[in-house]
Amino acid sequence: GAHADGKVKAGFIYVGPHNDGGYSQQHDMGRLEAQKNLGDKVETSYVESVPEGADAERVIRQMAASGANIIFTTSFGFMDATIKVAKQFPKVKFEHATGYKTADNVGIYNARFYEGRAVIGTMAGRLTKTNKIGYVASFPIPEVIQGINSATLAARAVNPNVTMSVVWVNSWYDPGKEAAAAQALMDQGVDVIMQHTDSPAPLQAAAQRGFWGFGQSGDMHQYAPDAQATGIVDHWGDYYTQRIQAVIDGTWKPDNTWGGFAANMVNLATFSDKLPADVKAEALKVEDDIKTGKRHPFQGPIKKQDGSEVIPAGKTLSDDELSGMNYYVEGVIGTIPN
Amino acid sequence: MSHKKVPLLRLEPRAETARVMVYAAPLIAVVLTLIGGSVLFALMGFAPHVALYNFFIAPISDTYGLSELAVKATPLVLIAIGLSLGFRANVWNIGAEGQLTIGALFGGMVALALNDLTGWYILPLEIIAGVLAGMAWAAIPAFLRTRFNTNEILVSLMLTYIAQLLLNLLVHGVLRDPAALGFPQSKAFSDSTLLPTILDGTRVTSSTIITLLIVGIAWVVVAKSFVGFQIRVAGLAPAAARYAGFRQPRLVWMTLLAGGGLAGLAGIFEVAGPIGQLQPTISPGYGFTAIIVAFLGRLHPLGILLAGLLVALSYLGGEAVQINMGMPLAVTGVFQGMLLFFLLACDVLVSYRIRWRGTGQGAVTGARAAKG
Amino acid sequence: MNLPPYRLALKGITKSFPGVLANDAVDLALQAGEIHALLGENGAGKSTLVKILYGVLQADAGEILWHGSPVEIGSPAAARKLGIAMVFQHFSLFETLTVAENVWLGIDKTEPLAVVAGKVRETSERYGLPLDPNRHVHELSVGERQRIEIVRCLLQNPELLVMDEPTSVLTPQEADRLFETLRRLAAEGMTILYISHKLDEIRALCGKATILRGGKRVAEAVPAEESSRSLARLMIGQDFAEAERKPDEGRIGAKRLTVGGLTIASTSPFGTPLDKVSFEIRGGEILGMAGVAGNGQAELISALIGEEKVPVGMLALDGTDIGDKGPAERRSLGLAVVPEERQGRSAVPELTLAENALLTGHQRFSLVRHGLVQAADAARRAGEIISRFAVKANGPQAEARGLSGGNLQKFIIGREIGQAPGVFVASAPTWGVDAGAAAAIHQAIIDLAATGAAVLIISQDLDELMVMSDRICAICAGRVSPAIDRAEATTERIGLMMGGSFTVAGEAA
Amino acid sequence: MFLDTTGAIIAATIIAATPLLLAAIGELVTEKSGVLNLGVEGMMLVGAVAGFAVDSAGGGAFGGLIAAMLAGAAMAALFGFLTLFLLTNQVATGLALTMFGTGLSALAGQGFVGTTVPRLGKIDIPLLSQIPLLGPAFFSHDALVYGSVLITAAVWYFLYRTRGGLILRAMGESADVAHAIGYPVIGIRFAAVLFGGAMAGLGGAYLSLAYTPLWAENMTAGRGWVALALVVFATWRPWRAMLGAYIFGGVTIAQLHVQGMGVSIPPQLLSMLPYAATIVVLVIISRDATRVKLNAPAALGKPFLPTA
Ligand SMILES: Nc1ncnc2c1ncn2[C@@H]1O[C@H](COP(=O)(O)OP(=O)(O)OP(=O)(O)O)[C@@H](O)[C@H]1O
Ligand SMILES: Nc1ncnc2c1ncn2[C@@H]1O[C@H](COP(=O)(O)OP(=O)(O)OP(=O)(O)O)[C@@H](O)[C@H]1O
Ligand SMILES: [Mg+2]
Ligand SMILES: [Mg+2]
Repeated sequence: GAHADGKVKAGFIYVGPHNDGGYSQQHDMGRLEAQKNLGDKVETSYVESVPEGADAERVIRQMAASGANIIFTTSFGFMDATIKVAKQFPKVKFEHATGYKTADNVGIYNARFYEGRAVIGTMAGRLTKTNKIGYVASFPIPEVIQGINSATLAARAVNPNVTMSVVWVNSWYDPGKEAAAAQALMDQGVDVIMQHTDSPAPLQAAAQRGFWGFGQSGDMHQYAPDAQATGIVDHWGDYYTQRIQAVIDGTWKPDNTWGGFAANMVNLATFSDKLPADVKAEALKVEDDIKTGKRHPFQGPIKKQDGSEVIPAGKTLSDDELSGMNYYVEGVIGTIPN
Repeated sequence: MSHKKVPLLRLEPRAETARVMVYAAPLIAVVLTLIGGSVLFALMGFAPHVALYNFFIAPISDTYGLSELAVKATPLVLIAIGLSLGFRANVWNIGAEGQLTIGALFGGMVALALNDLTGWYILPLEIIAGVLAGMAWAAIPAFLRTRFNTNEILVSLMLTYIAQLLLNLLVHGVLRDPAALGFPQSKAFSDSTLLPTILDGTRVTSSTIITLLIVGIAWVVVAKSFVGFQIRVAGLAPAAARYAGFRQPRLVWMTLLAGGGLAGLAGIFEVAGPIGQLQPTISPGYGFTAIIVAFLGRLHPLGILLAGLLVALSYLGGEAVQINMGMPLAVTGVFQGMLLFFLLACDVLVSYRIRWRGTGQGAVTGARAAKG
Repeated sequence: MNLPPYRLALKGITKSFPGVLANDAVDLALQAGEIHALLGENGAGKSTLVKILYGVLQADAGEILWHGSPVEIGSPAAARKLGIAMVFQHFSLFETLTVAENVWLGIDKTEPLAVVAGKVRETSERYGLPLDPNRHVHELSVGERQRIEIVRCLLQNPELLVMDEPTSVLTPQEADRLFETLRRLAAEGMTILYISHKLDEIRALCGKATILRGGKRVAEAVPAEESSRSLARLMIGQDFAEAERKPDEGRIGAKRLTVGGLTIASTSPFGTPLDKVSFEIRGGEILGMAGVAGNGQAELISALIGEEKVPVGMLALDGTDIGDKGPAERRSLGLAVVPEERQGRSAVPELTLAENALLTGHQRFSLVRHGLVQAADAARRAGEIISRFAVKANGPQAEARGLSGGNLQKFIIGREIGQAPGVFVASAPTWGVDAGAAAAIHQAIIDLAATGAAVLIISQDLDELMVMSDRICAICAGRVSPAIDRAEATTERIGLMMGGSFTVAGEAA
Repeated sequence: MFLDTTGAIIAATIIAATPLLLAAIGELVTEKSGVLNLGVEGMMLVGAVAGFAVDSAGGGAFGGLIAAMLAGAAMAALFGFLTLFLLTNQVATGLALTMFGTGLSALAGQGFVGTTVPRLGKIDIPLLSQIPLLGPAFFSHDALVYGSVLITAAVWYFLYRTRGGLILRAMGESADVAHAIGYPVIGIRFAAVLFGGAMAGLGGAYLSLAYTPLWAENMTAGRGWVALALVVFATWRPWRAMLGAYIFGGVTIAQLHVQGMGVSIPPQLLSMLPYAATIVVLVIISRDATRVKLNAPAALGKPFLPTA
């Protein structure tokens, strides 16, 4: 379904500013990468800071009506709006990130960020001197809990004395509060900071004390070149290129993509020059093992905090079990709110 | 303190409000905005006429666009009407956003509780729940102001944050749809709990009709009713209201409850209308924008209706220039601010005449004869 | 003419406000050591003229000569620098600041506050105007507040002191003391420009008078050679009927208003609580209540209006206890109360006269039906009031703020009297109102009493009380004296009562 | 360990409170002059971006702070022009200023996303910073923290110990009286509005240069509104504004610590705490109507037109 000028139009809907330095910016970089890869075959556009309310449906519809052939709606809150508009525009392809509802012309995609967290968890287990790792978290949804658990399991695999302290800041992006949360964790003896919020503030806070931190969403190297051990980078460029190419080729089908290292959807950020070589080597090995399937971040035996076993030795958690994760594994301090 | 110089610009009260200016002022403001906007767009490297077309014309050039204008304007107008009653009485409820949120939350909870039932009574029930919840949230500042003399601006504002956190807590918790894989959203509302659309292929629901009705009622209240008169007196001269025996606390309660109730109504209209479920974000700041709408409409129901449409259009326009021209949202934010400033500033012409230095002002020295 | 130049001369001062020519080519000349009166009806332009003189307003045209040379007075600071000081008609004091701070703000010398405080104490003592510089203004009586204004002026050793209606808030004794001070200042060479509606005072105090009418200077007179009535005639430009009270012929009817042991705290933190206030008024009777402002009048008025409820047994109207009834209910029972604040309390400046008629008249004029305002009826009622009380206004749709003080007061009195109340209470009904309008208001009240209504007039103006009242009492520090018959009342005796020398029945002396 | 943690909590509280304090002190002065500017959030954002821009363009931290104050003041000048000269409604104009500031800062900040500047440096006060507990808590901060306390003291001194302060308070008491005795009401109020804007800008720059040295859209995240609440909370008293800012900051920091210790209370409930606490204190404070009346600027929000 290309246009008269032979171009396929691809639209993107972002929940934040296109240059938020975090989640939405990574999607926008993916868009630009696809644009670069596909050249004149594609024309892309975006709408930024779309509220996850009644406005989303109108914007998506507007995008569809303005001639987009494929539309990527990049936040969970756009799910139902996407489904509704898709019904009205059966010829337009839709791709919704992080959700679970599909239709004949709606595919879904997400990244296995927890794979990255296994890598940084391993590094944190090695880097901590106090055996206390801190985690600045946004909202208690499965994706975030997966990350906390994955990191904790990996850290304890290399350093069984490690505990993980979690502070929920109840926001995806509030630099001030994220910084304060990281400070609070460090004041309580934590010396490695992880985060599942989008601003570089926790990383900067760690850097200020000379502690290690890990970036999130994008490469935050430039914010704290020494302190960012590495980070988890969302990488959508390949995926967007493939999907738009499929539209160009007329082979697009709704799909459910949940890709990690292997699919090149999760990358590691620049490693700090200050990082001990062995830690870096070990990290790269974990990445490689996960990529090649030699290792699964949720490899049994896995125990919950109360010591009960979720998954016995020799087994791994299924995708369904992962999607509904609502417990902490052993080593995480506290309980999940709610 | 030095010798007073004749100021460059000076306002002179008109003996009577200028009828012409009542209508001309907004037009002047729009013209100024078009000029200012053209400069802004040109500076940002966008063709001004294309941008202005996309801002003001493109969004409403088809029926669907018009219907979306109604969808966007409905909550703004509804809330602004409620707030304007309070503002007239010097009751400063700036927490409509919170009252909207609570209305949506409790109305939505009723909808969810009755989600599996069918019956004509379900929608009225959830709407009533939404209105009552909005009122209850506004009752807190009303109570604290009448009982403890506490400033309602701040209480209602603080309650907005609390309302949003409460909604967030519940959709992450007890209201979460178990099938949503842990994501923060409720079950989708069933058809019997959703407002039916009244125009095929659009999202316009009876909420728009009800809003128009409420505009009409508000007009009667404001312009014709004794209660409206009491509210006006309470705002203009509280001592006169006390003297006349218009019960101040009652007016505070009434206007806050009206404001909260209508904001709550807007909230339930949103979730039972275009949104269709409970989720962490319900309003993109309608409660705050409505305050400006109320003032742009000069606290008059019909003015508010027009102001609501204009402000709603500026949002649709902001989306259109992004999609069609790739203009960043930040530019449209600046443009919107400009529009508001011009509208507010031009209103001064209604009650004042602007005098520049040199016109109509004589110095004491020099026995120039001047006519009155 | 080889006389030294006038200390101050105004030539052809013209000032217009939208729709009004407030000063129309006014001339005025003042010499050293003279006390000069500026007279005129409400709205004649007196305040406007002195505000121009003091730099608060700028004239549209005209010339100011100070010691013979033209000057430009761009601001009050400039006026003060020349040696002009002014006491305003409406106090220009900041309530939450102290006396010393208020004075400090009003003078230009940048001495430290402590020094100013010392000077305040010293000057106030020297001129017999005692003041504590550290008290907050809101704690002070009206008389004390005025002292602040005067002391503030005196501290600048001005050559010209302008006073706009300074005595309307003073007891006769206080006023006498002020006159002494003024005479002394004049004797020391100060020029005093004095505005008042109290013509007796003018005749006693001022050597010369300039009379304004409709913004124009219409005459100059030597007050001592005129009668109050002739001065009033000059101001108004025609003769007017003075209010007349016929001798009491079987007027006194049944008790209509009974106040018994009224004891309430003040709602305002700086007010005066009422202490066992008791009096009663019969039908056809006018009771006058004298007192210096700030002695509980505000609280009494507020309690009578019903803004503040009072315990059972303290307030009865025609035998019905009204203590727990609100203002509207009391009004429908036939109680009408006019407080002294016109703009903002008994009338809303921004509203039209028709709407102001609605304010308190909605019940007894039945202007509301099914919750809706009957605008046409309200306009008709307002029109009636306007014509019956000769209110100068552009009809019922004129905004209240456009009326002069006297005309608005006539409208308000007319609105209340028009509702044919059984009990009528008015506080300072003719405060700041010119002689013609005052006479009209007095006559209307007298006529109302003649219909059998009970009337209470609370006022500081003893002349007014003497003319109107059957009996006179005084209020002081929240207590009300027993009433005496008018025949027994003398200025001295009432003055003493206003000062608190009286015994209430059942109390030790 | 306990001492360290306590000291650290206090230090974090002070840091979290500093942007609030700066903005609140500015607004306090503005309101004392009788003008209500609800645009604090917008002015903070513009200050934050201006400070960051100048610092990253090589102007240095000091240059950034100056720029932030100028930018905040420029926004305030816009507000002042509209409300004082054109008599627009202060509430509506303030809200519009926040909308405008949000857009303007986003536009101006586009080039700065993803960059950082050196964090405003800490200054350890000699000797004092060595004291256990107190040292790290109070005497090891960046210049702006000390600055905010000095500004509070200066504002207090100005308002209650100088003639200029008395004049400013008089403006808030009654513009008509002030005008009658000859003060240029609009000029003085305009100056107070500018000061409020400059302080809001400084508070914003504290976020973008010291607290989290970065620029992000909307990075003030509602702190401007909290600053507004603090002014009333403080009944327009500078030291109480500081106390209020520290209490608010303290509650915010404490809830993070509570979480870090593993106490599981829903974060939303904890996040409500500062707001709920503000309401409670507002109620307690305003019960004494007399006190509030004495401190509240009587002319707050009322338009003033000088007769000429
Ligand atoms: N600021 C103003 N704006 C418009 N009109 C004004 C203003 N001040 C005074 N006027 C009008 O100018 C005229 C003269 O007013 P002014 O106050 O000088 O009278 P006055 O002689 O002092 O009266 P009074 O005896 O009641 O004090 C009146 O008609 C008044 O309504
Ligand atoms: N320069 C200062 N340094 C330290 N503390 C001060 C200073 N100035 C005032 N304080 C104290 O800080 C507290 C708050 O001061 P603020 O001026 O805000 O209120 P206050 O005038 O003392 O209040 P109140 O009059 O109600 O007692 C008071 O206890 C005051 O004495
Ligand atoms: Mg006068
Ligand atoms: Mg103090």
